[in-house]
Amino acid sequence: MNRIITLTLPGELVFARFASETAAKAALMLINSCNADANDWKFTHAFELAVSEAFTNTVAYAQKLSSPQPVTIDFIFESQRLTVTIRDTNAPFSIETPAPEIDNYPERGFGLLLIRNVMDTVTCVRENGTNIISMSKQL
Amino acid sequence: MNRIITLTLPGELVFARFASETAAKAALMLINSCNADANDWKFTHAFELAVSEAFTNTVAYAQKLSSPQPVTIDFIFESQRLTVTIRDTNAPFSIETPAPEIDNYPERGFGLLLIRNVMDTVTCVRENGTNIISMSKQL
Amino acid sequence: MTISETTKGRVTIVSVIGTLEASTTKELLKSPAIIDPTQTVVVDLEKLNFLDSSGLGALIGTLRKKREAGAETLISCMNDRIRRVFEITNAQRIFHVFDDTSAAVDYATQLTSRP
Amino acid sequence: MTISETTKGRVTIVSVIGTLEASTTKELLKSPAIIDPTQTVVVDLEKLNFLDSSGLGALIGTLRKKREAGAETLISCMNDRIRRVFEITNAQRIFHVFDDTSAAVDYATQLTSRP
Ligand SMILES: Nc1ncnc2c1ncn2[C@@H]1O[C@H](COP(=O)(O)OP(=O)(O)O)[C@@H](O)[C@H]1O
Ligand SMILES: Nc1ncnc2c1ncn2[C@@H]1O[C@H](COP(=O)(O)OP(=O)(O)O)[C@@H](O)[C@H]1O
Repeated sequence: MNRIITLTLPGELVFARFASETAAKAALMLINSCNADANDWKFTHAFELAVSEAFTNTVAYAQKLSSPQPVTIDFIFESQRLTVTIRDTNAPFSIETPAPEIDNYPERGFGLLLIRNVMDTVTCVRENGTNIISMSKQL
Repeated sequence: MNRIITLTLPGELVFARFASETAAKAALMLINSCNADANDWKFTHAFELAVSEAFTNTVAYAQKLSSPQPVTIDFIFESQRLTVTIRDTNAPFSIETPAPEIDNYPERGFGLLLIRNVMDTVTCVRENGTNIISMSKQL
Repeated sequence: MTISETTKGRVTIVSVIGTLEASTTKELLKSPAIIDPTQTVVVDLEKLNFLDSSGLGALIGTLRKKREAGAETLISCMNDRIRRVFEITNAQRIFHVFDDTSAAVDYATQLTSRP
Repeated sequence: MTISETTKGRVTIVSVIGTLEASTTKELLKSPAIIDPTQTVVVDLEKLNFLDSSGLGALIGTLRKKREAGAETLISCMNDRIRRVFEITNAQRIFHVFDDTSAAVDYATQLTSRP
């Protein structure tokens, strides 16, 4: 049976850490439920980092409305796999956007690179004006 | 502006700790946002304990359905106050149910007592077959 | 949540590490020194960082079974968060509670050497 | 997230404690030794337990401003989680990274005493 945790947060940067800590906890739960090696910090950290990046982007590139819109994050547990899905109604973008050249001292542009590197599978589909970002990793 | 965090978890006891840790984190966020004394462990612990009790009850006294129903928890931030609301479709019960006499070595019956003691205000309203438990505490 | 048992003469120290709530009490109740009703135990809570009423219920049930069999359940090293649960429920009235595990072991050893 | 600054001769050690992400980078950027572009700093990350691309961006911006002013930003004591971010982004190529803060301070002191 698949299990789902859904977290809805105010769309404000101050809640990014709440999102990323929850992601780390979800990853740890999957590790425990599979009796997998909890010392494999890379799995937990992958979700902590990817959710921090994705949540921050969702908030940072939100349309400027009078008040920030809530952001909903789904954590889907399959037998050995955790998938995180975040939706937003921002402008479309490519999940493959390349990172900038480090030698130019860029102060941004590394979020999607980090997500792609720490996850097994990352997709972003556009559906009815919504970006659906899915990030998934096998234990 | 009020802020709301909503967490939906599978209605299984193994997720009780997820719920109570999230409650502790929400309490800590309120403390930080108010620049209140983060060393006041009692505020954080009150939410951790009350949510552990309320979530466990919601799951333990759920109607036996083929598969457990999701449980939704709302955390509502007001200026100096945090309110947690949990809903279930269980049988009605009284939030004032007295605890048993300790000298009889009772193995249960302390959950609501603990909730009432650590919170400022606790209510349980029955609406259209739903119990709405609200637990609230001022910083 | 992890349980470790250490034997000191006739007394067993049961250290509970982590959290004791609805989903973890069964671990405690599977522990050999807890199962055996005649075994006097000191439950060392120094590394317990969370206890709720389900966890407390498991400790009270253990106490009752052991007392019925003439043995004891002593508690040591509660932190403030655990103590709060004992105080609200009045559980500190039925348990022998010690700040220090070795003092609890000494006391338990005396109890078990009574005729 | 907390920043503490310690002066060692011409070098300031900036210790970053907690997490460095979108909502906390402004704290770092308000720190006097970070603001002053001519001040060479060793950023001690021993007690940093989380860094994301926003935090890294703040470190890179600091490095750029200081290099433009002839000063340096050195990094010490990254844990594995922080190192992973530096490696994926190639940031370890533009920063001087040290395992040990005092080695970083020694190196920075030599840099600042060049004519
Ligand atoms: N959720 C999003 N909504 C809209 N645009 C996005 C989103 N995520 C990423 N982008 C676009 O992709 C670009 C690259 O994102 P990223 O690698 O995270 O770097 P950064 O956000 O630091 O610029 C962003 O500059 C933005 O234009
Ligand atoms: N969410 C709930 N749904 C249905 N009944 C409940 C709920 N919460 C509490 N109760 C009722 O109130 C009683 C007292 O609850 P509590 O003090 O938590 O003790 P315990 O659950 O250990 O019996 C329970 O035995 C149950 O009958």
